[in-house]
Amino acid sequence: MKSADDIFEILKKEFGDSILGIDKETPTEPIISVDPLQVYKVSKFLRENSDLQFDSLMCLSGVDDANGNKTNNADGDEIIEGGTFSVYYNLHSVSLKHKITIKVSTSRSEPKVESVENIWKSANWHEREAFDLLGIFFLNHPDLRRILMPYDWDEYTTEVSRHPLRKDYKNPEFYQGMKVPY
Amino acid sequence: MKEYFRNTWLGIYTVLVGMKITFKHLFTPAVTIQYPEVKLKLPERERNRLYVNMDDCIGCDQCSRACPVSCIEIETVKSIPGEDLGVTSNGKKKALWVTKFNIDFAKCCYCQLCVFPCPTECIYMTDIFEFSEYDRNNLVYKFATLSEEEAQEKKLNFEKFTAEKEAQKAAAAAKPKDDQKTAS
Amino acid sequence: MALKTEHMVLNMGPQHPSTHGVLRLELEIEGELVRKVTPHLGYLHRCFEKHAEAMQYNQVVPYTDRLDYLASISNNLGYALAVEKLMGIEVPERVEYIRVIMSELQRIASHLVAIGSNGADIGALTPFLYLFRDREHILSIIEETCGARMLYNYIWVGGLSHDIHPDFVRKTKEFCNYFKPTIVELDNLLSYNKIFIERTANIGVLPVDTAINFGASGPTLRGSGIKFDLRRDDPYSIYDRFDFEIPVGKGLMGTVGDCWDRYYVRIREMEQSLRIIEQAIDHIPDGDVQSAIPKRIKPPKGTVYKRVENPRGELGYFIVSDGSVNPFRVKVRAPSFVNLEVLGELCKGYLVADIIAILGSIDIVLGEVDR
Amino acid sequence: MYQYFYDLTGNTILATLIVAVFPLVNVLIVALIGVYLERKVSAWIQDRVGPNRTGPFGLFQTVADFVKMLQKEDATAKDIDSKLYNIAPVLVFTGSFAAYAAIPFSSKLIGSEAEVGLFYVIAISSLVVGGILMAGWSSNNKYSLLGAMRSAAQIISYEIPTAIIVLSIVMLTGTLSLDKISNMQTAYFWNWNIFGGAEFGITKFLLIPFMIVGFIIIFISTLAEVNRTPFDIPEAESELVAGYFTEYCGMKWAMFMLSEYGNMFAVSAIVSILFFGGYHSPIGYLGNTLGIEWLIPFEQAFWFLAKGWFFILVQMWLRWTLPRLRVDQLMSLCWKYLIPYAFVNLIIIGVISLL
Repeated sequence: MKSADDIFEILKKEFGDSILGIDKETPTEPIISVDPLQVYKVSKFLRENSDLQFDSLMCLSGVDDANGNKTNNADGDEIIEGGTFSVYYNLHSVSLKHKITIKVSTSRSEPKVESVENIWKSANWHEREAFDLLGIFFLNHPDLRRILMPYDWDEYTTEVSRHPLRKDYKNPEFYQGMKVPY
Repeated sequence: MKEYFRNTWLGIYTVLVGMKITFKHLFTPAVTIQYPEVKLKLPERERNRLYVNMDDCIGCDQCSRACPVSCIEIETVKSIPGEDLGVTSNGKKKALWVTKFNIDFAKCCYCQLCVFPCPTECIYMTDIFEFSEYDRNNLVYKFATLSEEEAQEKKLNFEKFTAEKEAQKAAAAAKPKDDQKTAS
Repeated sequence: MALKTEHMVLNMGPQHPSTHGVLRLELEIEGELVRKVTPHLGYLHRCFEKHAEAMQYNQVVPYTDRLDYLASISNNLGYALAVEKLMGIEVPERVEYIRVIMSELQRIASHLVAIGSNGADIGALTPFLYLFRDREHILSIIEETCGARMLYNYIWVGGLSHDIHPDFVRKTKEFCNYFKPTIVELDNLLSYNKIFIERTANIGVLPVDTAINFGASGPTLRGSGIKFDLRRDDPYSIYDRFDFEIPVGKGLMGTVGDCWDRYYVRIREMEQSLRIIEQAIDHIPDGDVQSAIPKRIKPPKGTVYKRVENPRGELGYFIVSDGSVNPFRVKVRAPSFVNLEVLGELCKGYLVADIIAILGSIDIVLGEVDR
Repeated sequence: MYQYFYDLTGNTILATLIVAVFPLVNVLIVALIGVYLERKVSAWIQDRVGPNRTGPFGLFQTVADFVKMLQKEDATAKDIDSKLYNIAPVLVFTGSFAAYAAIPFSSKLIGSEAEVGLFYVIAISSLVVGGILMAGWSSNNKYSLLGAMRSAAQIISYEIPTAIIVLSIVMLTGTLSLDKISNMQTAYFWNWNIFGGAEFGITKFLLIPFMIVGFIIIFISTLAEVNRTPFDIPEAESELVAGYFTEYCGMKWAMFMLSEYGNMFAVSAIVSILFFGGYHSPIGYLGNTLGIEWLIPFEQAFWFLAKGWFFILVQMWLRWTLPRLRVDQLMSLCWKYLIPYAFVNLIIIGVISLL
């Protein structure tokens, strides 16, 4: 049963600079932030290490931090430039009964995160959903396709309305001849 | 070989047990009720169609703000000081003409979030659940008691009243400037 | 020269009598043997997460009802606990007791639908109607308390929308005594029926490591023999005060972790829920259920992940709040969404008829899968 | 009966027509009451009320269904193999209706006293398989093809246990003609084959257990031949939507339903003839006691229909209790359980009949 600080110490000792820091003030749970392209190695370590044993990924959620600055793109829609997307991994160890949250933030222009699919199989669909709704690319994911939105959503939508959960999302006018706005 | 006979015996025995139970159910009376003739008595906290008691409504817009699907539209017009709008049942003096109070029951999700914040408890849920329509627009219920012309007339009064007030204010603003001029 | 054979792609499409909602399974079959199953989702996607970002905290509760519409009380409970943990609200005892009783009643009602439709998929239509007759009792008890039969909007952040109805306690006790013999009847009619056993034993065996690796939870995980129940291992509200054991698949009729085990775990779980209700029903303290409800819910800036034992598994809410009145991001970890991933692994090499039995035993609800 | 009408009318064609009309009327009545009874029995078993809106107690429900079927537009899928598609329902119906030629409704009312009646019935009822395969293949729908393949395997493999049990009965009675078999089980119920046949003596008591086993086997296998639960795999609602008749609607679909209920009655008639004394009443005839000679055939017809309907009710009762078997379990049940038991039963009955 390890507290968040010991886990952070172990990770810091193991990976050095790719662990960016621990954030304890914001309420309810301390969050360890990790460099997006090292997340695969860190997760493999988190799972294999004998006194960590995080064998079940509870939830993987992509969040649009919307911390860029607002500008207008070519055809006048208001979009957010810069800023980050972050992906939170809530991990839990069934055997040792401790929990930790890992945060990874990538830039908004070309969001790339290492996929943890072959460490925890349940991440497969969570990552596909994060890609589908937010547009975060997960490198070497077996089949990164849309999962919830219709498959041909890209043909009918402009750049701004491609991923619905982005803060600057705008409804497309028509989808296959059907009027989208209610 | 033993497994073979056990399977046959289990096969026959469990089928007969199942049949005994269904045979027993052949004679138990039906549990279902004949809906249109026999109606189920609904509990009094039932949440079906909303009803707004318009003479209690003070047009405070609390319910339309609380509604998650925003299916309540209210438009009000301020009353001129002279007019008397009557008093709500719990003694509050009404100050706004409610010209439009529409609830769109096609969008309403019957979550009862609008009933709690209402100060005069004029919006509450009845237990009527058979109000299906052929045309979706008929599901938009208009609760406002003012007819079209009255609403127009109230609006005109109010505009006229604000125009007069504007004029007086302008005049008042103009007057002190003269005083300053006169004073300086 | 080998005969060139091609797999026939059978489309168990969104409109099919036994896919528990609008799920499309693309089966690659060879004769009757299924080689590959690829589920296609998204037919019931109603953008719950986008809606939640535009609503205030208390307005999201009716939306959470519609996630897993067969167990809406535990959806509300999960969301309410998450926001309460974020704001650090302490809820009075009476609310805790009523929440436990209500979510256990809801668990029984949801298991009744799960077992009924699992039996109907395999062909036994009569138990389905008997179980719905029993479920009617629970729905009328809840309807008397909060006015709605399925989508309650009952558990709010910090309390409840209505206090329990005066004869709620009497009716629940009546239901407990009424329900015990019907479980025995169901056992004889379906559980030990040779044809039902033949159709479900040794079918869709979920080994332990794939279960944990795929993050399966709830009866699907416990069917494979792992004693993991959030009410016991990660206790929330006041579950640690009641003693109940966690039924686990033991492979009575075949290997551990087959369809029959998952089905049987659900029946024993219903009995355990009855035990919890009987322990809780007599000690409901009095008090005001709406005392701890904050006038204006404005949680501090931060994130929270709270999980609850929904009848289908581990339902988790990950809420990011930026200090304003509207939640910044609400992510729902739906148990059916994760359990459905196991289906691809589970269905290799079985017959078309088994796919239906396996899908019925995993018990998914598409409202929760597609959000 | 043919002779009676031939004397009446004089020319052969008219007489055969009248004789053929009797079973057709019976099939229609069976379908009419069968559909209604199916809904009512399932309702009572499931604590429901069942149809009660059309006419008193919902009696005209099947008539309403029939009218609905009539006025339904015969929508067919785009590229179906139209010739096979149209022949299939006719073939399936003739397959099940032709079995009535040899079935004696009463001593007077019998289609053709063919010497090889039983052999003819088993042969003709496998015509249905052809029809089902045609329906499944021609409706150009994967589910129908699957359903048709399953039902072909099922009906063919379940004919073997039926044939073996029929063989054991024929060994006992010595004749293949259904009329003679039922005549052998005259008078009271203890003379029925299920209780060891007519002659008194040690063989009668020895036969009883094997006759009961024979009855169970033939009842199960005829249940499978008619595609009734727990063997309704070809049209498994929860897997194959509706199996081979998914693409049919309107009158063509009604033909399939008609043949299903016709088949059900034919099958339960055969079982009652072989084991339960055909048209003989268990407690003697009123006609004899009162001395009215012409009443007996009507009484016999009544008892025959009563036994037929009793078995149909048992089939319905089974349908609403049991889940459905899988295709390979169905095959293993037939080949690994029913056929071995049937053979053993055959040998033992053969030995006993020699005593």
